[in-house]
Amino acid sequence: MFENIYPQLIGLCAGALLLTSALMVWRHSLLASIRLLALQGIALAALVAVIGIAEGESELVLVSLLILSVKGIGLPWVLAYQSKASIKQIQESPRLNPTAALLTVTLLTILSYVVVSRVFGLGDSSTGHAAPIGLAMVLIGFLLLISRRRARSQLIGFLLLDNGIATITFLTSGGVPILLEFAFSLDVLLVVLILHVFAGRMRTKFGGTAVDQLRELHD
Amino acid sequence: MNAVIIAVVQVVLFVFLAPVLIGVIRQVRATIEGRAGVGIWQPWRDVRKLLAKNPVRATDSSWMLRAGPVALVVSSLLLCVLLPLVGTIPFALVPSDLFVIVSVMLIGVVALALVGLDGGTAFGGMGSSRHMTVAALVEPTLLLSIYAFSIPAGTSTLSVIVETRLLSPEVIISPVSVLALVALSIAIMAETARLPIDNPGTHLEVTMLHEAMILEASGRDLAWLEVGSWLKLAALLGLVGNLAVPWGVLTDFSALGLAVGVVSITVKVLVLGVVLSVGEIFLAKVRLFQVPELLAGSFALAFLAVTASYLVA
Amino acid sequence: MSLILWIPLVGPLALAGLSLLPGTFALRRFVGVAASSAVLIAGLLLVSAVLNGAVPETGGGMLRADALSAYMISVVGAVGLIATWGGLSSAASSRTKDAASYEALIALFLAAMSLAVLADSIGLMWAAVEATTIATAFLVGHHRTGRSLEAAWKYVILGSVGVAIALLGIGFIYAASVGTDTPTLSWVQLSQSNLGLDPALITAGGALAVLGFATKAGLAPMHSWLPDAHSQAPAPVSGLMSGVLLSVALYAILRIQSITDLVIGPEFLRTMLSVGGLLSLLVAASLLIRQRDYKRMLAYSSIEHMGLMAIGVAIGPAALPSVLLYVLGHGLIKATLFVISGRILKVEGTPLIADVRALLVRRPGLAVPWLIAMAAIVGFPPFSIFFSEVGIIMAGWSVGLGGVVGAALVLLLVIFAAFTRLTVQMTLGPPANGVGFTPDYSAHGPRLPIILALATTATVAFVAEPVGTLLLQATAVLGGSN
Amino acid sequence: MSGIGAGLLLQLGLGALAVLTALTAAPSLRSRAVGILCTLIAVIGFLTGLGAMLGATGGLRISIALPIDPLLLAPDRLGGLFMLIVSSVGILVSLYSMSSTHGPDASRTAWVAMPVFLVGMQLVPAATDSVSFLLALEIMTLGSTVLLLADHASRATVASAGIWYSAMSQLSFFFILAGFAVLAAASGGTSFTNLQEIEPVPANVAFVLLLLGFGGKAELVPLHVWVPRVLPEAPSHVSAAMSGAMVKIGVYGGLLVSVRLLPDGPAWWGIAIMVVGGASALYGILQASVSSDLKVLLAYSTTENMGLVFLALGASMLLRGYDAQAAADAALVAALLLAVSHAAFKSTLFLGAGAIIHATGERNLDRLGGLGARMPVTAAAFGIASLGAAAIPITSGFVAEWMLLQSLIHGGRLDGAVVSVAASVAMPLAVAVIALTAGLALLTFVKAYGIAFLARPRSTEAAEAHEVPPLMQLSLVLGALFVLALGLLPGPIAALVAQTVSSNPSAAVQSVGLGGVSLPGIGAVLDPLMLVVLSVLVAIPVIVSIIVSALRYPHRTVELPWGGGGSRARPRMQYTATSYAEPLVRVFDDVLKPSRDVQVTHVAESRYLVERVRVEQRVSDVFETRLYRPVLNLFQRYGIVVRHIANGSIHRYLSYSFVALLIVLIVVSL
Repeated sequence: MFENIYPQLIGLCAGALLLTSALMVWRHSLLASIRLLALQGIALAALVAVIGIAEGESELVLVSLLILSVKGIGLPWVLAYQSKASIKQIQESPRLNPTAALLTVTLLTILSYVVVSRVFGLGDSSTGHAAPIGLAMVLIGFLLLISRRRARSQLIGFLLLDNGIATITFLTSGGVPILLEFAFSLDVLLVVLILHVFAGRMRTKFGGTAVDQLRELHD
Repeated sequence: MNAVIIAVVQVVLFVFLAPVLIGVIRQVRATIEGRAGVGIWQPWRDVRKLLAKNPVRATDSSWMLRAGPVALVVSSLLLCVLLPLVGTIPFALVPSDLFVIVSVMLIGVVALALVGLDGGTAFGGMGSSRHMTVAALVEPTLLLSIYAFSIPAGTSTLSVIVETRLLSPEVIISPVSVLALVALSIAIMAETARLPIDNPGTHLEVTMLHEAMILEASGRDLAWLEVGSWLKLAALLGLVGNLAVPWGVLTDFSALGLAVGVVSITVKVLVLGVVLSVGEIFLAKVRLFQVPELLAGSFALAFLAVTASYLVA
Repeated sequence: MSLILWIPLVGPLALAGLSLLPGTFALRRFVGVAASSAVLIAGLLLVSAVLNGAVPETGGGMLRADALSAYMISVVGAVGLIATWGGLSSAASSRTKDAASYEALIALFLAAMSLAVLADSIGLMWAAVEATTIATAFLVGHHRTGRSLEAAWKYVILGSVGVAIALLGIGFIYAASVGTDTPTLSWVQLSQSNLGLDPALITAGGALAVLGFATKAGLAPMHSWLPDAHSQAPAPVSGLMSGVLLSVALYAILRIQSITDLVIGPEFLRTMLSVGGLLSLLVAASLLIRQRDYKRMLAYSSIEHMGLMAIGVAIGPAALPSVLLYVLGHGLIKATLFVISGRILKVEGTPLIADVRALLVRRPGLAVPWLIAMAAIVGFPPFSIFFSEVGIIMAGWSVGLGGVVGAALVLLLVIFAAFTRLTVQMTLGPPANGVGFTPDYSAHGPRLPIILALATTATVAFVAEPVGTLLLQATAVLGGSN
Repeated sequence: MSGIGAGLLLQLGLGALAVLTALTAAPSLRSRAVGILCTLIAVIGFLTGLGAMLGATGGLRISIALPIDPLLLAPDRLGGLFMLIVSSVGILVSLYSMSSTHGPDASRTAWVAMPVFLVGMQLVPAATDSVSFLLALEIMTLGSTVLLLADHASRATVASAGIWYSAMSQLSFFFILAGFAVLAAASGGTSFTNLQEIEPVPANVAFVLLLLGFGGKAELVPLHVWVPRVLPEAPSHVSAAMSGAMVKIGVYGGLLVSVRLLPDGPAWWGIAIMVVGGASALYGILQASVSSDLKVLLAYSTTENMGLVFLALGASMLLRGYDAQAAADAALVAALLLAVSHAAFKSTLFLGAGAIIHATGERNLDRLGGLGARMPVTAAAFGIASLGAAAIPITSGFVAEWMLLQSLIHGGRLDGAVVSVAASVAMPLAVAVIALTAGLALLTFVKAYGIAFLARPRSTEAAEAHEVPPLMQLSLVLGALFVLALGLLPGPIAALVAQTVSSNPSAAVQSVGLGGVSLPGIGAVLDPLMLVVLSVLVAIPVIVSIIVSALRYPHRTVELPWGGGGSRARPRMQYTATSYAEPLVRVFDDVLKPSRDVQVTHVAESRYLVERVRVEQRVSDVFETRLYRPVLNLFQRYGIVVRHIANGSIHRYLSYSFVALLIVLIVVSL
């Protein structure tokens, strides 16, 4: 019974991931982005859980719980850790207008399909079909990094990129050994914390977190 | 041994001949110009007079003012020793190699230039500067014409060259040889400060080269300087004569041959002197900064001579 | 034997903890020195072990020290020692809270780099490399000025994004190993020739991993963080980053290369690394011509040298001994230069080349070592960088990369000229204010580390035994049969 | 260990000792102590080189950490010869510097660099593999750079000279490195000895690269631009060492390539070398002849002499190609003799210039004059060396040029038949170039000697000059004696030199008569001593008569005998060096492109009366202004524009990474 809905489930999760990524590019409100990020974390955790159940690996289920706690709840909470009132006002004014951005998103998605098809060969496995989504998320995350002006929006981009990588690794190789998975998550967590601290310092020093005012160091 | 005898004869002959040559040149010129002239022995008298005066020297002048004239004379005398004028029997170890001869001549040039500078006046420096410039620009013509002469003989040893021309006269009138001879003559005119490069007659600062250098010299210094340049002129004219008309030069030693050689070279030199002075009457001195053009022309001749002798022969 | 492997990890961590304890002001300033000495000693022990044919292993095969790792860990220790010792802070300044965290982070940084070179697993190594970013983030931002904050932000974002790309690549490689029946991330197993890994995956994985680690190695076009971070970090930190962090990333690239060469042959990475190396040289040359800041000048010189090393890696086994020798020479000299630059910055109070004039007349105590180290870094003998460069160039022609090497030489000439000009502007010439000054002969800090570093680089190239053997063994580890 | 090896090791040891002494000795003792050690180093080098030149084998093996052939220092005969040349100059310079150095020239740094420079220079010819060659070369460059910069604190020009010098040396170093790399790649080893046959393409590439590299070391056009800046700015004993010895390393490299590494190349190699050499000779002497700065003059004349050496080298390659063996050997020996004699006279000239500076503090000929009476020894030495530079008989320069000319005029045809059109055009052109060069050299050195040492002093400094200390005089005299010895006994020396390059030396040159030289293959003989004897013989009567008349009519000395007609002829009305060269400047206006500016100040009352006319004429190096400057300015502008790639925007930096990522992705999926 599970076997025949398994592909649908995979497809669903992957679709959710891609959708959330695209929405992140579209929406400019920081709060919305953070919420989307949380959704994406949950979707990723679900994906891992599905794969784990399908492969019958209890280890993967553990991992999915880890992901849920870190990506789904922990990081978004950290990002949103601020009086909701102030965070509502924060509107991103991106360097790239939404239409162009969304068009780029589609292009990047197509590119990732091409690449993955060449690298993995379009195997009949549903995971193989879903894998391009991960690469697309990586590229979209990069796009966010390039196009967002605010520190924490860049942070979100970075996290999106990271989710993408996680998605790919899970879809292609059923995840790396559990110990390393911990290490990776820890690293990401620390990086995000550090960036968060820096963003705080930035606000105290420059009275704002607009990254593109960091132009003092140049040749 | 024979070489020594010939050398001695040549030196003695030319020491006697050189002033006479100058006298002849001046006398011919005077006669053609309709002046009485002073006779061909005047240079002798001048030298004797100068030798019998106390030279006047500047306090700042160095030993160069004394040594320079000697060096000039010695270099000219060496020319008389080395060149095949009377006979073509060279020394074993110092054959009359044309490159050596040219550089021996250059010793005299340098000595004269330094004497000019040593005077410590504007004139001396000016003359010396112009003199050296001309000498520098003449060098290529000189060496290339030598090169051209050396090709048929297969050596740069002058006595051999003269002998080859003696044995096979058709070489002489070959275009190559004619070109080379003309180039060499122009070079020699420049080296010996004759018209059209320099005017030995005047003391006008715009024209002076040679005279400007010896302006500060006096007494025996001046005398030796004059003698030196006269000897040089005579010897080089003798060379041209033997290259153009090698007959009469002594090739294997004999008393009679020696006499013939002496007479023939005397005649050649004096005839050339007459030709020279006649020519100089119809020539005007060119401007200093047209001299390079003249020399460039002669260089072109010499270069043509060499390459032609390769590609024709 | 295998316990030695734990020293460079546990030692620094313990010292880091110590420095965080209250009431350790007196000892605190020596934490960095002690940590790097621990690493150095462990490295030398491992080297001797390796030279005796042993390959220490522990932690269930997670930690492993073959010739290459042993060499790298000693380099980390040596350079760390020079940088920390040379930048030893004054007793007074070490009483603050900042100083504690500073020393602790230095120790942490050393531990992370040691782990990176000792790990026998790409994954663990990746984690360690990322850990170095985490450890150095606050070190770069140590001064808490706006500029250092900016540098730190750029460093962390660019660095971790790059390393994330590497992670993607590693994921592909792992996928390839999953494709075979033995899923693994261990060097030793991945670099067995009979594994039958999927070429397409390895190509993609290798390319992405190299691209990612190239970011940490400061290769163009991923280099952008480097000049800012190096110019803003405290001098010892800049020395450590430029001296070894870059090389550790290069070590990662070497390991990846040893895997891909077996599966898809050297051509692909050779092209990629040649392009990267030449680009780095080009960037360094272009931005050195009219450089204004002497710490940035040193940073770009690091990019240049990493570029040349990358070309050496591209050339392959024929050049690898030179590259490894290069790592040591460049590390020591660059650490020295950064230490001295820190002292110049302290006494002159300006990072601008235009404001530092006639240093040789005014401050011989700083200018003389500065000039000697400069001579060493531009590749004058007897310093070992000369031999490394000559070795790489010669090897390049012998494997048919003549075009690449030739282009590299052209760029190196531009770099040399620019470098000479800038150095001369700083040090030589008559003092501006004419008379009325007394030459300052003090070195403004410990002299011994600088002398040690210069002496080592001047002599190491002539020590055929054991250095030569070690380099050969390390090359052999990477599948080179030179 | 063989004698050669011991000698090399001893040089290294003494070098280290000298460095230590320089670091530790008290300033008062430093110059003496280190100077003596440097002399020792040079003497050891001299002996080692002599041994190697006479065929002693053996060497020194240094193993390094890289897996390439170990460094091997084992000079062959040719290397020995050049070791000899270099170290002879080293002896002169060390002796001289002991008493000449003072102030910054005698600083600790300078004295540390001196032995390094000497040892490096003496070890280059000993190298028998490319890596040790490059090693010694770079050590030499390092030492000379430091020495050059000795005086940086007092003159700002020194620093820029240093930049030029190091950049240009690095350029030639890279050329040489690349050339050796090509050779090593083709022959599978860095050692010179096991070079097997190399196919044409890499051989051509290597030849061009090495020619450029060594041409730069040998100050050939157009890589000579550092010369007129560096040699004048360096302390004089250093310029003497650079021009007398270091430049010979470039010549050695040229010979190494053409004789040992890449023999029997195609004809165009020889022609290329001849063209480069000829151009350098002409351009160098032209610049020298119009220069009024004594040391700049000497610097450019170095370019000229090296040009002649390479001209001879190229001619010999060309002739060997047409197997005109005798002429080829003669040309090669001529090249070596030119190098040897240049080492002798040019180092003496630079030391003499140093003496002048030491005595007057003046380098500018226009402010010198009348030094002959004030510094007789210097004047004599400088004079003899100038004769050598002007290639006047009985000096070293003459023999060499004579031999070169002989080989050229006999090279055109082989037993009656023209060897080739190329040769029959190249040879006359070469002769013409040599001739013009010789003529201009004559003028140059007449000017240098005459203006500096003759006539009346043109400045108070010159008027108050005094002779230099004895040690400096000693080395000057030694140098002059070298010049004379080489000129008077060319036979034995030429025979000795021929052994180093010719398989069958006795066929190339033989020693005849009183140290005379003969070229059997050509049939030309030259015996300077006989020439001297002859001239003495003819001189005797002249001298006698002069003495007689001097006794009878003693000369009078007055302040100003004729004054060229005027009674107010002041010293500053004399011809200066600038005015001396004026005709040449006009003749070669198109080549030299001089910049003149004439300022005429009129008297206030009338514009027809002139109060003062000020003429300034500057002759700059055409290659620098027309070739190097534009390129450098281009680089500067580029350097400013390109800053935008690092404009500080993190978004831009991220997009670099992003684009790189996309490119990689696309590439892997292709």
